[in-house]
Parts: sequence; structure tokens; C-alpha cells
Amino acid sequence: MMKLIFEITKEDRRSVRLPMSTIPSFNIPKEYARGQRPHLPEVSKIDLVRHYTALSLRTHGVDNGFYPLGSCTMKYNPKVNEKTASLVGFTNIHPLQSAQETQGALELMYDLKTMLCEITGMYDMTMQPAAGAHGEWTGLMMMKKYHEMRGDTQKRVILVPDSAHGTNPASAHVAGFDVKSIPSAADGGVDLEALRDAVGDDTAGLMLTNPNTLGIFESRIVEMAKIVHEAGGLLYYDGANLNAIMGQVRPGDMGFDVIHLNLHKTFSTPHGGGGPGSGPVGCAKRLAQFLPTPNVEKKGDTYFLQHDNEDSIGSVKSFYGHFLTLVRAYTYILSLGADGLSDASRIAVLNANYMMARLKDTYTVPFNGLCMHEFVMTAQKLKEETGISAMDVAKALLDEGIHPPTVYFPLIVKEAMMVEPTETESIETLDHACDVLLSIARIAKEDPQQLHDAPVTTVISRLDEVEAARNPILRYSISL
Amino acid sequence: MMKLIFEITKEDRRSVRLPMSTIPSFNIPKEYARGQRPHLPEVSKIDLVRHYTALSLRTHGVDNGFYPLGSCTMKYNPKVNEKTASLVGFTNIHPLQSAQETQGALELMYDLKTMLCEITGMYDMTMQPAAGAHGEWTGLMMMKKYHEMRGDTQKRVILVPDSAHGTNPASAHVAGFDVKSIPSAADGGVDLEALRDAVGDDTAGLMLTNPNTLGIFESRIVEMAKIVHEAGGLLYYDGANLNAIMGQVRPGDMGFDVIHLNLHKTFSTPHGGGGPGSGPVGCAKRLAQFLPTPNVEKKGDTYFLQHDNEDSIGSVKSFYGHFLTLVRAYTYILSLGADGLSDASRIAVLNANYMMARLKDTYTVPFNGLCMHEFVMTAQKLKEETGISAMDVAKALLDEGIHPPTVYFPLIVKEAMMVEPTETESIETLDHACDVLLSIARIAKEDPQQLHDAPVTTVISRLDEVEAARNPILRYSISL
Amino acid sequence: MTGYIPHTNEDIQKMLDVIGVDDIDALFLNLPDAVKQKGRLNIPEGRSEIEVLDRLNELADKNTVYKTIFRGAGAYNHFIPSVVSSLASRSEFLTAYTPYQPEISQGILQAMFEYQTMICELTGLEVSNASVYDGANAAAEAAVMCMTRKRSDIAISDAVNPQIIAVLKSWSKASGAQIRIVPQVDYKTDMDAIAGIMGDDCAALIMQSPNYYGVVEDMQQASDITHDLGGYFVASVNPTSLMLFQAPGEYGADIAVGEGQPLGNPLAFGGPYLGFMAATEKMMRKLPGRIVGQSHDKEGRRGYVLTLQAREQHIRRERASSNVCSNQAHAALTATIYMAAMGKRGLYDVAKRCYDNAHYLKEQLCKIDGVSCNYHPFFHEFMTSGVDGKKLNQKLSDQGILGPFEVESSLLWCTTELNNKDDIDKVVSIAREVMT
Amino acid sequence: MTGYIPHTNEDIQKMLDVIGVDDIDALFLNLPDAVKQKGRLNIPEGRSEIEVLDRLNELADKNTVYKTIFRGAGAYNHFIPSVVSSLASRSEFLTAYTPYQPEISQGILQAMFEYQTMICELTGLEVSNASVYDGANAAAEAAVMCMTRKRSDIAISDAVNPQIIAVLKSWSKASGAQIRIVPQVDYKTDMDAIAGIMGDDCAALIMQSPNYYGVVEDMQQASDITHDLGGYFVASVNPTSLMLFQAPGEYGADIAVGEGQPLGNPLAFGGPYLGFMAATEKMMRKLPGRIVGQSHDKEGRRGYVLTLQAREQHIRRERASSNVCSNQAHAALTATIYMAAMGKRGLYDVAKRCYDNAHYLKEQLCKIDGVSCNYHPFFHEFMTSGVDGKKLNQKLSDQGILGPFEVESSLLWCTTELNNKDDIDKVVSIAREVMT
Ligand SMILES: Cc1ncc(COP(=O)(O)O)c(C=O)c1O
Ligand SMILES: Cc1ncc(COP(=O)(O)O)c(C=O)c1O
Repeated sequence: MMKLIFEITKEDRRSVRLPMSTIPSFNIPKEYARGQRPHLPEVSKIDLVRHYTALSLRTHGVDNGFYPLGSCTMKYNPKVNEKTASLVGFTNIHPLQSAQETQGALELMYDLKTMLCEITGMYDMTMQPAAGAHGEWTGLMMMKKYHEMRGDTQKRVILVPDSAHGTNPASAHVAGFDVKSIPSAADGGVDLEALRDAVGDDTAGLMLTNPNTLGIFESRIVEMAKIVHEAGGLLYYDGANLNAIMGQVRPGDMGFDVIHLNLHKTFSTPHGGGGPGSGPVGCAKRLAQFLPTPNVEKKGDTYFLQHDNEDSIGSVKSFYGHFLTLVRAYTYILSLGADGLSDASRIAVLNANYMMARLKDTYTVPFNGLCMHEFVMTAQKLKEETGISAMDVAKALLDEGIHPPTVYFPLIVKEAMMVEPTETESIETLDHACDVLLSIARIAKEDPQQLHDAPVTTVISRLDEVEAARNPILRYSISL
Repeated sequence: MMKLIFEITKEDRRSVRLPMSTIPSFNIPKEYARGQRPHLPEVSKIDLVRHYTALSLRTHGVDNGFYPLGSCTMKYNPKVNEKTASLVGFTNIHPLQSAQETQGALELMYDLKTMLCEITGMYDMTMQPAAGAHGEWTGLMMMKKYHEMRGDTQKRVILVPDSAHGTNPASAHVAGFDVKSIPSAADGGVDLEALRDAVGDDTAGLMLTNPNTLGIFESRIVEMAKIVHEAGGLLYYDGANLNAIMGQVRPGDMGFDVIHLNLHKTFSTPHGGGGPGSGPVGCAKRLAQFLPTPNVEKKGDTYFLQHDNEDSIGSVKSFYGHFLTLVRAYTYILSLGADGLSDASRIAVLNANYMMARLKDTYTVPFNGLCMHEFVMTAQKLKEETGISAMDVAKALLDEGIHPPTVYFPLIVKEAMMVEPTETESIETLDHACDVLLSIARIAKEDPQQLHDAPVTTVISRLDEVEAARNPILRYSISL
Repeated sequence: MTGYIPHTNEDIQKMLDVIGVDDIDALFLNLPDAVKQKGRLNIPEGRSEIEVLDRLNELADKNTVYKTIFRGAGAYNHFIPSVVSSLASRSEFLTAYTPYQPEISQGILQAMFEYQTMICELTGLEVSNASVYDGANAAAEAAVMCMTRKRSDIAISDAVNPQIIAVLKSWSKASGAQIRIVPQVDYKTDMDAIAGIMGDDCAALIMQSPNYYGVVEDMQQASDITHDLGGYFVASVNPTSLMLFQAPGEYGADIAVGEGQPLGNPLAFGGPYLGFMAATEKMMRKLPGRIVGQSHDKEGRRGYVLTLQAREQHIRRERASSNVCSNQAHAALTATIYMAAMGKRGLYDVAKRCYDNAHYLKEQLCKIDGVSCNYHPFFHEFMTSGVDGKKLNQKLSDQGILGPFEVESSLLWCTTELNNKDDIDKVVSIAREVMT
Repeated sequence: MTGYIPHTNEDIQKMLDVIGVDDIDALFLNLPDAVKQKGRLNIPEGRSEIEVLDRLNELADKNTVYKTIFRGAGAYNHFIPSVVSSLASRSEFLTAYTPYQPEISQGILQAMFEYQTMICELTGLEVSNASVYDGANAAAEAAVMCMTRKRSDIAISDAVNPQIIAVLKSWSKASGAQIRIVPQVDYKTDMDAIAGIMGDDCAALIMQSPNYYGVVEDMQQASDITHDLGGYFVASVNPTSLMLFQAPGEYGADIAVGEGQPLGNPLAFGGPYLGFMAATEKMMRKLPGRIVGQSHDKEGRRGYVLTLQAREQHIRRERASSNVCSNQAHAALTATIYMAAMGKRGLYDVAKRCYDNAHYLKEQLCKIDGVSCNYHPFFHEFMTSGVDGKKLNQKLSDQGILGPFEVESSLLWCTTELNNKDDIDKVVSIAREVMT
């Protein structure tokens, strides 16, 4: 059993010391002083290093193997990004240094936003939001303000397709909107009729990712935009799926008014075990006045932070965003350039279609036709025939060192497995994963118990998640 | 099976590009041009990263667990050393820049040699040698020159105790000396009588590590020095075991004339899978004139490389030594200081004695008494009783994530296991290793086959080394 | 192919054959022609790594890096042991995502569990989540946790970091809740004003201690007042200060939030940092964001999973009270390793050194004629007035020192363990010069 | 306890009890009193990491770092992709030692096996060891491989890097073998002199190509002459150049050696670098140092082990022909990852860029009145004379450029792929200025 850091703690061990100081000691006023000191770990350097090294070895990342986690764009994270993000000129500047002293940082942010605006077809952009969901909320607050400023106070409803990611309805709700769900049509796209029925005076906007979470391009997007715009609503683009369309089509040109990007997906910044991400929000000209403050601007050859903007929705974060994440995304865009970004999308789509073509006879694909950068397949038939669920397939993949696809999402597909290979994977890797998936389907018929028991090569087998939620143990109890 | 990088190679894949160039292309003269281009790998970035990441995961280092490999001082390698060794001001300076432009590097080398001289009680030192064995050879060449300059051409014999490390006799041989082996006495130290018998007019010197490779301090060292010196010989100190004596006793004070250090052992520079090491050689005043050139010197406040030294044995290496390794050792010495170095030795000795005390009833210790920073125990009795050899014990340790001690060295102890815990290991780690070793001894009696089969948790089981040597396959054959 | 793509032309052809299309363009036929992109994107051509590094180095070099820093105001210049980034930057940690598959993510899950434990220890509270975006968003999420139909307004002290107040105000526009500001007197929250402003219909009071001006507030009193009024008490705290000063759990806070940057994350021009949140057990199921819980497998082996997911957006969708998905996992991991590296005593030493340095600096500055200070208890930041900030900061900058932050016409100073007596004496003597 | 020691006082006491002594001093009673150290070592007290970093930064800052470098002469400023150090610095690689236990060392063993294969590919020879200390020592080890009782003298061209000659001379003092120098004419080995100097009793001829002055030698001819005389032919080569120029295997060299630094190892003021060695299969058992071989386990799985150990010092002791123990494993690992990262085409591009840049530079320089050049084929280094080196280098240095290396009164220039046209044109124009 892997010990917790608290379980290798020993009173009086320590590994870091400060320089001697010749400054006198000052007393802490008793009435404010802490009673008992927190029980932080006390470990030696070598044990510290071994402990967290061991934890790293119990963690699977892109560097360890294929990671086709749908909707998450687990592409290669270039090492040069880490190098640039660790330059002292970036890591050691205080956010409250003057603009004059931080021209390099501001130029980078300005350059990045200019390029992201070009990629998305947007007019202006904020770098502040911390992640995709945060970007959604930010964009929605801008939409809210837009309607408010026009006196459209009845615009309280955000339309969200039933295939949408959970953050979309949640963000709309947190932003104070009512959420109306739009069903999908038989082809997996938004049902135009249903959309027409749903829009009305109260429509503040529609949130959409395109391609949608089924990996299908919403080919009726122009009509959809028209319907929503005619009702006085705005179109919000969830940029999580931008990896499909860079250089092919721009959200701005499709009619979207607001967009957030996930730099930690499309732009190769590492996911860090769950974050930090970065969710810049871009918008059309008519919404630019509502962008959060401060925003980075340029005057002549000088870059500065514009703090004053009366119509802004205000600040959504301390300081200016996840700067070091921006450095990584900027490094990536410079590396790829226009053609590289376009190639990335084209090959991402090629890879997904290739895997789909190889798998669709075995794992059903609920909607026919080509996919974009990802596709959803289902284990439903497999389950009916063999009792093997998407979760079982996922666990069996673990035994082969492959990270499973996203399972049980989107919710509208039963036993869904959402596969996003990304462009950085080779045909050999895809073939291997397909072979493994096909063999799992065979084993499901021949020896389903083997799959129910999976995984067996991992450091631990399936965990009791129900028990964890029923009797939550959320911290280690330090007994002294 | 883990593929070789050549087995994931595919024509035309590439992962690194150069900037465009506007410089014209020049032809390679045909008569000198290469025929067929070498078949270097062609892999994508992600595959490159996964391949070498996977190889790293098949490699056990100090950061992965206890590594009591005797005579190798596998102590904790501080991360700060890696940070200082990667400062651009060190990594990006050309060795042929002027002294004026490299004052920082020269000052570091000078400071380091001054401190190492103080620690060892030597008069001057060279930083050039690349490793311990290289240092031995360098020191021996200085001894040779010393005798030559005095006209003592008959001094052709180097005395080496039979417990010595293989590099000692090998270095002496490569340096052109004859080697005479000195037997050990019953207490594990050099047999004074045998030494007296061995010395003579032809004695160029004695090579010794003290404590010796049995981990025993040669307490008769003063007499030994006298015997050798009186015969006109010199005393060479193999510094591999300096970790036992820093701040306790200095080789110079014991009577040694020449010494090499293993910075990659005592001074915590990482072993890197087998090197680079660094083997500075220090010497008494009367030998200083023979040190290799160039050597770093100081004049006023200025540091410089002294290239001219008529009596020098010459250069033993390109440039000035393993500079980045020196940076690490310097960082380490600054971190520990006088007391820290002394503590390191004291605790290294404590740890070794503790383990010996816990193990000596089970694994025989061939020589009684206390040990220094390491000790040798033997599986001989175990083998007689159970058939389990030192090698079997070693392989069983692998299954517990512990790197085995050095086995079958020193040669004078049958079924030797040489244990060097080092000072950076905690009592918990030592206790765990002792528990495992004791339980292996129990299993040897109860179920020896289990140990013959070990290791079973590793990526591969025991390899056929005989076959490897008989039909050597030393490279992958690239078939096209 | 450009970029990080492994495909050879042959690979592409083979894949197209399997798919059954002629070329890659055919995969994009669903895109309406009308909106399809015609030309290339108007961004520069891709560059080689050599050129990219040149450009990034050029930008980095345009920033002024100070070795000596006397500025805080929400971002603190602490020492980060080398071991922290060595370990946190292990590529397994960096290139993993949210641990949806616990069996191959035990490492990051366990680290998060350790993080939650450390945050509970620091704050003296019972439960913690696995981080939110930053300290300001943590405060806003805390506010949301406290709101009910009946009590939706939030009171916040004017002495809280203005960025937190600003973010809270942005948030409030979503729900229409009002933000009520409790005034400060001389850089300290006016305790006497709390009751009047909160009344009996306020969801919570948010106070910060040490507050924006560095002053250690009377949190016990504020907490008692708030609870008497039936509201929740939310404490925004500096984690380092908790080694010395009363913990939120000790003065009865219901929720503690804060900016975790001081725990091993670099200044980095403002981010990424991390927001930490801890609460009483009662509020557990209201906590937003990811939470890791302990469980066991079939063989009874201890393990960790993401838990209480029923709260989260992907399950609850529009009924979720928070939309957090990606959080600050890696920054939290860094904080975890930092706390483990510094340890109980090391982090205490850091806090005490910050404290001593600041008190010494203030003592010295206040001796200068014309400099005025107040005498509230403080941690490692304090205000002075009477000095010409522009002039002083220019002089300090000339000496390679980043001086105090100008807050209106006063100065907000900060010291950490990275300032030493020589630095401080130098600053004092420059300040003295400026005053004469 | 100071340093990296985990022991608490209690731990120490417990351990002393088990050992059965009163204090740690008791463990040192074997040390003769007469020589035991009395006081403290006269070196400074231990410093905190903050102070250590300050000091090392201070030293690093005292060195002049040039972005633009036109100097080689044995150490070459190549581009090292970020991925190389990211991977090579994985702590498993760094903190392991020689893979004595193959079952837990398959990673480093396989990497060494890949290294050996790459070196064989580069040199066109059949076997390679796993590295020796540096290029100079590789040459010396090669000499030893060639020596026999009857033929112990070694011939070496005067156009070989003087450091190699110097090390060889130091080596020769061990055995008493003579080093015979083959003269150069105008920076090229005098082919006509070889036979006379070697006679029929020389063990080997060591030639370097491109030689110290950058000139590509006629290795085929030298090899043929040497073999006709019954000697071994040892080629010292620049690994990058082998992408363009004849491989040692192609011109019949028996042994190829060289400095591996250009393969991804930084300049680093001269080290650590690595010496590579490859030879014909016939000489396999004479190769010094570590060698990795392929084998298999009981289950038939392919694996790697240190092999041919019977050659080595720890088995053969005073009968070993080499004493190498620790080698340059990590530098070789770095070279391996570098070669894999650059790949067949990438390394070719590097070589060709080096070549083109150097030829362009030479062309431009030679147009300047008063600058003289010779017209031998060369790779990426060449000599000019007629320019005042001191003056030129000072001017270049003022512009942030490290100029050519002064060899007597001439200049040895070098370009790599890191020089671009702008740099080169700038250097040429500065050279022109200096000449007028
Ligand atoms: C489609 C979609 N939208 C939004 C998000 C939310 O992004 P983040 O996790 O950065 O908040 C995700 C992330 O999983 C997503 O896949
Ligand atoms: C006692 C002793 N002497 C010398 C050496 C040789 O040192 P190196 O491997 O650095 O050449 C060693 C290394 O194992 C050793 O243990």
C-alpha cells in the first residue's frame, strides 16, 4: 500500500532551511496567535523525492501512452512550451509591476490575442478566464450585459442542445439564465424545427460547440445562426472543439458572437492532472465593450493594460489570466503557424475518421456519416449481447496501457464512448488501439468475466465509488 | 516486448526542423562524400517522448528507492545541484573563451579545489580526471614522474591489497607499473608483515582506500605509511571511500601523498546510469609540480588557467574536467559546509553499523568489530545450508524494490555482499531493508525455489549472461 | 506535414483508403461552402524551435526581473525549493488530465487527497476541495455556497483585496444579489458597522485577514457578530500567515478561502495561481469543484477517487450550483509538494521570517521624519504614508529593487523570507534620502 | 542534523542502542589518535538553498555568454532541442548507476544498446562500446588497442587536435611507446611523409578528419598506406560531419573515435562530453569500457546486459588493458536522445547547414583584401590568415559575438546551424572594417 505523506512524517524531520537572519524576533500578539500549529508533513528530502516520484509513476499521462479522451484533446504537449514557460523573465515578474517594466509580457498577450482573434474570426478577446467553464460564464455575462444595455430584460433564456457538455447548462445557470434544452435531430445535429420552436422573445442566446459533442459538424449552422439572431439572441461558441476546424472555418464566419477557447486543449498546454487551463473569450465587435477589465491594448509601439471600461462586465479573475499558460499557447502557435494549425485540424479529423472506420462495425456509431476530430461509438449492443458495458471496455483498455475514451458522455447516447485521437498520434498507435478494442469485443463474447475483472495490471483494481460518496473520507486524519 | 527506437522508425518521419536559410547550398566534393546515409531513427515527437519516458520507467535510480550499492555511495542527489548545473552562465560558455570572460567558472573551480584540498589535507589538486579510475591513472602517472625525476628508475612496482577495487591494479598496469598484491590480515586490514616483505627498492607506491573495501578502517595506517615511505615509495589514496571520514581524519594527515576523489560518490553528483563521474586528483607539495596542465590558479583577484608547467605529466583530458559535475559538487559542499560534511560521514558510519548490527547474526560478517560507512557480509553459510547464493539474495531484493548491495566484491570474501547505506537514508528505510533481508534468509530455508526464480515483479526475469558473452549481439541490425 | 504530426504521405493515403475517401478535403464536405475559410489564416508561418526560442527569449528579456522585491498586494515573492518544480514537472503529472479513471490515476488522486488534508490543517476546517481558479473566485464561490432564497446578499469588508471585491461584484450581477460593503477605518474593518449593514437578511460576511493593507483583523469578533445575525462567516486568508495567526476554524469561520500562490507557485505575472476552499463538514455537499475521497478496491486496498460528483456540472447540468470543470490541479500539486518540502517547521520559519522582516522594516521606516504608519497588528504587509511613492520607487528601481505598491497616495509594503537585513536597511536609507 | 540527513536525535539514539555503543564518536575509535582531525574543517559553514543559489548565480553571471558563436576547435555550439534535456533529465536516468542488475535497469541498458547501434551507423563500423571519457581519451584507448609487443609506437598526424596529441603523449609515457608525428603541409597531413615515418614497426596511424584546421583529409589514401605498412588505421572524426562525409567504415578504418559533444551535449566550459569508439568486429574483444549486449530471459523475452565483462578491470584486474569503470553514460544517453530527436534527416540538415554556412562565410571572408585562405575541402571549420585576431575578436565581442579561435597568428573559424546569414554578414563586415 502506498503510504500518504503524513504516514512517513516524523516529528522534527525537515528538509528546507532558511538563511540565518540578523533581524530581531518580534512577538506575535497573543490574542491573534494560532493555538495549535497545523500538522504539515515532516519528511526528509530523499523521502519527499521518492514519495512524489512514486506518485508520478502511478499517474498516466500523454507521455505514457495513447489518451483518446473525447472532448479533451489530449495531444502532445511540446517540451519547448515548458522551457519558454520557465524563462525567468516570465516566471519572476510581479503582476503589479508597471507596464513599462512588463512590455514583453504584454506584447506576448497582445500578440496571442491577435492571433487567436484571427483563428476564430473574432474582433477582440480577453485572456482572463481560467478555464473553459470560466470562459463560458464570462461570455454569458457579456451576453447578459449586452441585452441589458439594450433594455432587453426579457432575454433570460439560454438554449443548449441536449448533446452539450455539462458546463454549458451549468454556466448558463450560474450566470443567472434559465436553460432550455434543444433536442438533437436524427442526424445528430440540432433539430432546426425544435430550435425554431424554442426561440422567442426570451432567447438570450444559443450555446453550441461545432462540431458538436458527437463529433458531427452542425452543417445547418448558418440557418441556426439566422434563427437565433432573428430572435434577437446571440450565438455562443464553446471552443472545446476548435481542434477540428482551425484554418477550415472560423466561428466568427459561422455567425458566432462570443467564443471561449480551451488553450489546454487545442493549443497544447498541458492538462496538469486537471488544470490549470485557460479559457480566453473572444467576441464580435458589438460585444467588445463588455469584455472584462483589464484588457491588454497597444498604442503605437507600447502595450498597456486598459483598466477603464465603463461597460465592462468587470473583472472575472485576479490579475490577467493564466499567464504562463498563455506563454505555452503562444509558443505553440508560433511553432505551427497558419499551415501547421490547419494541418493539425485536418489530421485530427483524418485520425478520428480512420479509427471510426476501423471500429464502426464492432462498436455501433449512432449517427452515420463522417465525423470531425472525434466520434462517439456505443457499447450498447455489446452490453445487450454480452453484458459488457462501456465502463468494462474502458477498464480493459487500462490493462493495455491505453487511456479509455470519455465514457457515458454525451448523455444522449447510451453506453457512449467518445474517442478523440488528436493529430499527434501515428497510424501505428491508432491501429494498436483499434486492435485492442476489437479484441476486447471478441473477449466480451468469449470470456466476459475477464473484462468484468479488469483492470488487473494496475496498482489497484476497480474502486468502490458508491461507498466513497456515501461515507465521504475527504482527508487523512492525523493521529498524534 | 519493449521496442527499440529503430523498430518504431518510419522513413520520412521527423520531429525537428531548422530555420529557413537564405544561404546558398554548396556541393560536397564527390570523392569525399558519404555513400549511404546512416540509418538513424526517424520518429515523431510524441513517439520519441514516449519511448525514452518508457525507458526511464524501466530504470531504477536512487529516486526510486534504497540503493545500498557498496563502494558506490548512492546517496541522495540534491535537485538544487541540477538547477545550478543548468544555469546558462555555466552551460553555454565555450571552453576556449578567454579567462577574463570565464572568471566565474574559474573561480568556482579554484574555490572547489581549495575546499577539496582542505577536506583531504592535500596541497594542490587537478580537476581534470573524468572519473575515479582516470584519477588513479593520473595520480599514478604523477608518481611515476616523481620517481623518474629523482632518477629512481627501478621503482616499477605498485603494491595493491588483495581487497582493492579492480580499477587499482588495472590503473597501475595501464600506467605501466608492475602490480604486487598484498594479502589481508585476519582482521581484514593489510597484513603489516606481508607489506614489509613486499616493499623494496622497486616499490613505487602503495594504493589503498581507507576504510578499505571491507568497510574497515586500516588502523595501522601510520605504520604502513612509514614502511612505504621509508622504502622511498609513495602512498596513493583511492578516495572512493571518503564518505566515511570527512571531517574525521584527512588522507593527507594519514600520510597519503596522492589522492583521487569520486565527486559522483562522496559529493553527491548523480551517477547518470554509469557516469559522467569526476575524479579530481590531489597531492602533497612535493608532487604538485607533476599535476596535469592546465590547472586553475589565482593571482590577486584574478583566476586563470596555468598551461605552462614543465614538469607536468601533461594533459589527461580535453579542456579542464567535467565542469558541470564540478558545479554540482561545489553546490553540495556549499550546502553542507564543514559541519554538514562531518555529519554526513558520521551518519554514514552510523547507518552502516546499524544495518550490520541487525544483519550480522543472519548473514555472516567475515571480520569482527565495527565498520565504517559500509560493510561486507556473506551469503556463504546461507549457500551451504540452502543453496541460496548472494546473487539469489540480490535478485530477491529486486522484487521488493530495493537495489541489491554490490555482490561478489571484494573478491577475497566468498559470496560477498557489500552494503553501503549512505547517510541520507532514514532508520525506517534501513529497517525495511533489514526486514526484507532477514525474511529472504528465512525463505531460503523454507522455499528456496522461490528465490531461485526471483525476480518475478521486474519487466524481465534473469537474463542469460553467458549466452550474451558467447554470441555477442552488440547492436541492432537495421534491415531495410 | 508541419507541426507535431507523425504522418507520412503513405500513412495518409492508407488511412484515406480505409475511410473510403479520396482526400482530406472530402472529410470537410459537411462544412457549408458559404462560411468555409478560403485563404490561409493571416498569422505567420510556423517557425523552427530555434526561432521560437529566440522570440520567446526576446520577449522575456523585455521584462524587468527584480531580484529584490518589496511588493505584495496579492502576489508574494517566496522562495521555492528546487525540489518542488523538479517533482511537479514530472511529465506524468503534467500531461495527465482530470483523473476520471482512478486505477491509472492513483498518483494525482493521492496528491490531491494530501492537498485537501493540508488545506484542512492550515485552515483548521473539516473539508476542502481540490482547488478553484484563484483566491478571488474562491471567495465568490464561497458567497454562492452561503446564498439562500431568503438571504442572497453578501456583505464584504472594504478592506478586502479590491480584486476580490471586483470579482465578487461581477459574480453578483449573475444572480442579482447585492454586495454590501462594510467600511474600513484606518485600514481596518469597522466592526461597529457590521451589524447595521448586514441586518438579518445577509447571507454572509466576507472578511480578509491579513487584509489588503496587511492588517490582522479581529476575525473572532466579526465571526461572532455574523453568526449572531444568522449569517455565514467567510474568511479570506493568506495561507502562510496561518502558521502564526489564528486559523479560520479557531474563530468559527464557516468557510475559509484564499489565494494559494504563496505556496510554491511563482509570481508569473499573475498566474496560474490557485484558489483554496475549506469549510465545515456541514457545508461539504455545497463545496464546488473537484473533491477527492478515499475508497478501496475489491481486495480492500486503499485508493482514491473523485467523489461527491452528484454536485457537479456533468451530472447536475443546469441544476449545478457551480460550473467548475478544469481546476488548478497542477498548481495545487505544486502547493502540496511545497508544503511537504517546507514542512511544519519550515513553513513556520517562513511565516515568522516574513513577520520579523516586515516588523523590522516598518519600525525603521516609521523612524523617518515625515513617514506615518498605523499601529494595527499585521503580518508581512503594512501601509505608510507621507512618502513620494513615484520618486521612491524610481530610486529603488535604479538599485534593482521593486518597491512598495502605491495605493492612492500611500504605500503598501511587503516583505518575505527572501528579503534580508541588508536589503531592508538599503531600502530604509533610500527612503530616508527621498524624505530629505 | 545538517545537510540531507533524515535522522532525528531519537533515531540516532535508537541506532546507537542497537549497535551497542554510547555515541557516534565510539564508531571512530579505530582511527589513530595521532592523525585524527582535531578541529573543524576550514571551509565555510553550510548555507541554505537560497544562499547557495545566490552564490552560484553570482558565479554564473560572471561568465560572458555569447548568443552568437564562431568558435569551435573541439567544442561545438549546436542546437539542442528542448525534448533532449527533458527526457535525459528524468530522475531515473540521472540517479541510477552502472546497470549491474539488468532486471531493473533495462531502460538504461536498452538506451546504451541503441547508442551503440547509432554509433555503428554513423561510423560505418561493426561494434561500439558504451562511451569513454572524451574524444582525446578515446584516441588514446584506440592506440592501446592497436599496440602489440612488436609494434608499440603510434603515428599521429600533426593536424590532429593538439589536445588529442597532448593526451596521447601523456598516455605514451605509461608504456614508453613513442609517438611519431606525421607533419602537415598547409593544414593538411602530408601523405607523402606517412610511410617514411611509420615504417613497418608502427602499431597505428591516427588521423583526424575533418582535422583540427577543419580540413577533410584524404582518409582513404591514409588508410591504404597504413594498411600496406601492416598498421591499424584509427580515424578521429566529428560525428556531425559523418552525415556528409565518408564514414570510417567506408575508407577501411579499423577503429573510429571521436568527441561526441556535438551530439546534444552543451559547451559547458569543456565538459562533461563523451568519447565514442567503434571498431571492426575483429577488434571487438579489445574494446575498452562498458559494452551492452542483447540477451533473453527464461521466458525468451529480449533483454540487455553488460557483456564481455571478462575484458574489464573488475574481473581481469592488473591484466586488464583498460581501467575504465564509470564512463560517460549520461552524456551518451543524451547523445542517443539527440540523434533520435534529430533523426536521419534532421542530423543531415544540421550537417549541411554547418557546411553551407561555413562555405559561405569563407567565400565572403576570402573576398576581403588581405585575408588569405587555403582551398582544401572542409566541413564547418577553416583557417584564415592576415587578420589581426585580437582586434577582430575585440570588435566582435563588443557586438556580442564570440569570434574565431586564434591559432598562432591565424584564425580558426567555425559555423554551425546556429549561425544565420545576418550573423555571418555582420561578421564579414566587421572583418572588413578591421582590415581597412
Ligand atoms: C465541450 C466542452 N466544453 C467545455 C468544457 C469545459 O472546459 P474546462 O474544463 O476548461 O472548464 C469542456 C471540458 O471538458 C468540454 O469538453
Ligand atoms: C573503491 C573504488 N575505487 C575506484 C573506483 C573507480 O571509480 P570510477 O568508477 O569513477 O572510475 C570505484 C568505483 O566503483 C571504487 O568503488
